[in-house]
Amino acid sequence: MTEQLDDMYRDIIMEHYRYPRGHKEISEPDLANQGHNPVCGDVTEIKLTLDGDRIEDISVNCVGCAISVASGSMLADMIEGKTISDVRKIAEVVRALIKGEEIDTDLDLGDLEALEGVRNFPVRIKCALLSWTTLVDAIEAREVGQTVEASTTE
Amino acid sequence: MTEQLDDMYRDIIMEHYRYPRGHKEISEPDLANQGHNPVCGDVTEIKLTLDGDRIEDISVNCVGCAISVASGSMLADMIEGKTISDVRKIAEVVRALIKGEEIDTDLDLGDLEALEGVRNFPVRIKCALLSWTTLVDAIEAREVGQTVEASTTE
Amino acid sequence: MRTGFVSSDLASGDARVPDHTGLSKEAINRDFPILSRKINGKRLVYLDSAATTQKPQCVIDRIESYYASQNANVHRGLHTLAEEATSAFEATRDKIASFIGGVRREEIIYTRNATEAINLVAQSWGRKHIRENDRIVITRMEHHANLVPWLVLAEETGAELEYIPVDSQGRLILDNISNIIDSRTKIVALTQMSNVLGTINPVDEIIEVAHRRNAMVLIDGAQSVPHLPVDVKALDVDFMAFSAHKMLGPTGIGILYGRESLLDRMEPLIYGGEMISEVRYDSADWAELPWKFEAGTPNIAGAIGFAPALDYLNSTGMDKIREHEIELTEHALDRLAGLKFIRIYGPTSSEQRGGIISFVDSEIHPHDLAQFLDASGIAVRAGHHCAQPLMGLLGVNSTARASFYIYNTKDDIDELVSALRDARRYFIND
Amino acid sequence: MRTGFVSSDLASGDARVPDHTGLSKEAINRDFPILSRKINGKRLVYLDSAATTQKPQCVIDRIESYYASQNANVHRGLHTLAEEATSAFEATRDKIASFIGGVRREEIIYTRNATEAINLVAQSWGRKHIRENDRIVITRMEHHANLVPWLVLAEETGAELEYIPVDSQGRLILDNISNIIDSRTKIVALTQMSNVLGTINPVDEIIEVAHRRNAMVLIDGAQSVPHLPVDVKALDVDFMAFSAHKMLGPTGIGILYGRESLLDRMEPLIYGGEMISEVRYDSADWAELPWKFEAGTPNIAGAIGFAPALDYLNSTGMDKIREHEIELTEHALDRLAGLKFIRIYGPTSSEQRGGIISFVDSEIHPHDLAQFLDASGIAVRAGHHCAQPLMGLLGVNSTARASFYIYNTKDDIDELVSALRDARRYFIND
Ligand SMILES: Cc1ncc(COP(=O)(O)O)c(C=O)c1O
Ligand SMILES: Cc1ncc(COP(=O)(O)O)c(C=O)c1O
Repeated sequence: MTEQLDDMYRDIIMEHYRYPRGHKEISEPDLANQGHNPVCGDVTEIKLTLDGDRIEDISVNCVGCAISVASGSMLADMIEGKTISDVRKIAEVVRALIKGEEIDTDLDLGDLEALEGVRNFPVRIKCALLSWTTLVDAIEAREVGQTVEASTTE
Repeated sequence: MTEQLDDMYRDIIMEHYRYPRGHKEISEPDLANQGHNPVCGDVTEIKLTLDGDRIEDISVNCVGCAISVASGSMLADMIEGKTISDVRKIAEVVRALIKGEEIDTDLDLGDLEALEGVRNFPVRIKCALLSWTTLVDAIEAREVGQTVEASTTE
Repeated sequence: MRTGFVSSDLASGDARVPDHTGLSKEAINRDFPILSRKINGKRLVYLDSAATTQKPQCVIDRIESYYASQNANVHRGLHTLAEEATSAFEATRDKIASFIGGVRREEIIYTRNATEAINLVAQSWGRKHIRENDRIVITRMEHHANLVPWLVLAEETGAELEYIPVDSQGRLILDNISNIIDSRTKIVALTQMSNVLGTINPVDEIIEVAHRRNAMVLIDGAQSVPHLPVDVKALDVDFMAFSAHKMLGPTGIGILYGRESLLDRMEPLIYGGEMISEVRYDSADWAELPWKFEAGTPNIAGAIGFAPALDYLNSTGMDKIREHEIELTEHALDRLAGLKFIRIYGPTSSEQRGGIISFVDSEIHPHDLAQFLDASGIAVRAGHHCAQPLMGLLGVNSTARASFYIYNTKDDIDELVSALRDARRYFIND
Repeated sequence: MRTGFVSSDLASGDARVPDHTGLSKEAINRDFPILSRKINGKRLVYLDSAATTQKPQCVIDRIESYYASQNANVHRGLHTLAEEATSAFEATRDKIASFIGGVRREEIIYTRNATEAINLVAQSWGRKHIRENDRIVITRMEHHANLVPWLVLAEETGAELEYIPVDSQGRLILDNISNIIDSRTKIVALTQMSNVLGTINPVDEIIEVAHRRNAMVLIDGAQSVPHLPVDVKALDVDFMAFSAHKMLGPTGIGILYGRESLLDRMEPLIYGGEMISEVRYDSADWAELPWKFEAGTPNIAGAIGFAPALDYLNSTGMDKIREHEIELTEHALDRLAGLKFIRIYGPTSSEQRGGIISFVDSEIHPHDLAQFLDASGIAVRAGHHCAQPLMGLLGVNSTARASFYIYNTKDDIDELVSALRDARRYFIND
């Protein structure tokens, strides 16, 4: 069963955890949100600038466990340069992957594939989803012309 | 175990149940009270006249199960002609007998001894006590110069 | 662990299905260990299932296996035991949601019992929505659990408590229903099956009338959910309450079903751990449904042990159970009609009633009768059955009550009938 | 049925008492079946007793024997099963009354858990006695169960919620106590032992101050009653709440102790069967104590299964248990102090604390740590332990927590310490 543990804490996850991408400041973001997981107190802050519908720059500052930090780092890696609608699709696929649900896609998830090990640890699913939920909430609020104050995984 | 049943429903109890003593009307009682057992709806009405401290006449009208009716009938039998303080003593001994508690007494309980079979049936103890509680409540209220409206076994 | 009937046993119609109900004596005796107990030297004839039902071995085993190998507090635990306990605890919720017609898991709240479930609605929903001069409608045949909370709410708020009357056969009188459920009526709360009379109420009709008036409807399903197929979606009911212990499950677990949109806007009744999302020294936010209403460590073993009870009922089939009980009830009504000294309350047609029969002997007090029956190994209840006001309507102080379930047989009823005759000899030399 | 230790095992000081505590490994492994479970191929090291404790075989057996041979609804039943169930159900109440110092049975109310017990006081007593500008005093180390109900009550009534502060070692700061508990203070509610820090609070001192101000005191005994000898009469406390599941007993049973004179004048929180003496269509009277507060069918199996847990604790001896836990705690503090990367919260002296140790690794998140420990068979909890505001005070988002009980040994602690080292290698190549 250390195998299952190893399957969650894959090298690639530990790598992102130790050296998280997107760990910077964006002073004038077009979109921003803070998410937290009240169960463990993990917090993530996401900011991004847009060029039309395309994500120009993104920062993810996440204080939390290996899984939530790595997932946020991979998010930053993955969505830079993508359009808003791409991001929504990706987020859906990532959610399915993490929850262990079947999903039909030809999307190349790259490093994100490594998150599939989380599915064996139900309590950790929220950790892996934290940054994604935070981002998607911000996007959805923007679409109806609102801004969000904060998101939680509860 | 029909023995235990027979031990509760002794002939003497069934006799009192079928032909309850004190089953009459007293129109101008010196003391009266109505008692009921909300668990089963049994009701007893006790009235008595006094000659000084001595019980001159008593009526017990009890609608209920064999045990509560028999116990009320025995009460009527037992206390006619006794003083109030005698009655209190008797009531205490009867209570102990029914509950199966030790009590040191040389009182001759007569028919009332038959109630001891009730101790094996905890739920029926309230039935056996109904009339006694009703009477004692009335006496105690009188001693502090009050009258009671009704008593319950709860 | 045994899991009770498997569907093939039922479908095959073979030797194990003698009563045409799928409920063979052998299976029943194997599955319900208490039935092999002797009471006063006699075989136990348990006719008190309306009070609480007996438990199949699979339920007992599951409680044991939980404590012996999975015990942990639920939610938030990262360790293996906590994950296993949590997933079993939540899996029962899914089973319940599908058992009552496929509602959402968020709509299933664990409580201690049906009583608490009804109180949750009366207090949380009621205090928010009931005002002076509003109307609360219940019936004259309610169990105290579905009467006292509304009595208290009416008193607190100044609302009117109105009763749907009951006829001499123990059926609701609905002639005047659209006057009773009027435009001031905010909620109608009624039992789907009377625990005294056995009456099955036409709740669908009443729900329709109530909804036309924009009134909510709470169904007390404590007696119906265990004995009838009940589909809350088809009924379109707003709230429903029932208890696990009356349907083969453990004690200490009740269920409130509530429409998500209603539960969402209700305040919790109990505050503490598990029901919060965030707590600060000066404020707190509530958790999502269903946990908002489940403060503190729940009855984990109770919830987990309820799952095999539902499996047992499902694999037997609620239709079969209903059929079986109709058969028993007809037999009982028939046999009891032969006893001239016994008076029966409630509807005479088995289609309008469940397997609950209240009766009195013309001369023997119900307490004495129950005591005598117990000496013969037969467990019935005697008293007001938590429906004191109804007793007044029936013109009695108490009744004896025999109630049936999955494990009862016609033999049980025959033994009851014969013991009722013996009682006459014992008490009045009849 | 096994009944755990018999006193002679303990008194004799023989080979079964290696730790000088009467808690031999063999007896423990025999008595707690879950301890022979393997987790991820490793021996289970259960260090999460502050969340819920494991159950001895005698408890599991009693629940089984109840369901398999005595199951019936309690109170009012005349038949044998009902009488047996009722008398066992009520016998547990007597045992509890004597376990906490010999109070009256009327003063022991069954609830679902400690949380509900506290809510009963906050809502029933609180709503009656707390007015605008009154003061409610709690501490900064309370579990949500003893915080949120008061927060809500303060908001409802306009009362002030005042906190007794906590120092850097996790002890209450009492210097200013007679200003905090002032003449407007109506109730002081505090835990006797912190479920995060392990701190044992000087409740006697606080009770004295409170009573001088005519304020009531509620003790949250959820962590203390299972681990310390507690005598509510000697403490002269007004209310105390605790949970069976944290002291070897079943889930779904909590206890409220309350002074009879206070309980007598409190209104019920839940209305229904069993809690009434008489019900009419337009009014109702409540039953006597303790039943006034126990509406509906209770968790019968839970109450009955709690009795052998109390027997087990009694025959082991609460003093011995405390001694054993001091020994474990000292060993743990000592060994953990050797790990430079581990920071421990709470008092450093084992006399001032119970066997609950919250800690963090300087670099590994508590969730990751707990997950890793689980892979080694070690169950600890990670999170805010239902004390979110306290986490803020400690300057962390969450901690890992190891907590001990009767069945833990020094070996368990040594395994924890060695796994904490392994975790460093695993996560940060340390
Ligand atoms: C100090 C304290 N109070 C109250 C509680 C609540 O106990 P329960 O969940 O059994 O209601 C707990 C248990 O987590 C606790 O540790
Ligand atoms: C119709 C009805 N409603 C409510 C209840 C209360 O159920 P519980 O005691 O499980 O809360 C009962 C059980 O006696 C019942 O028969």
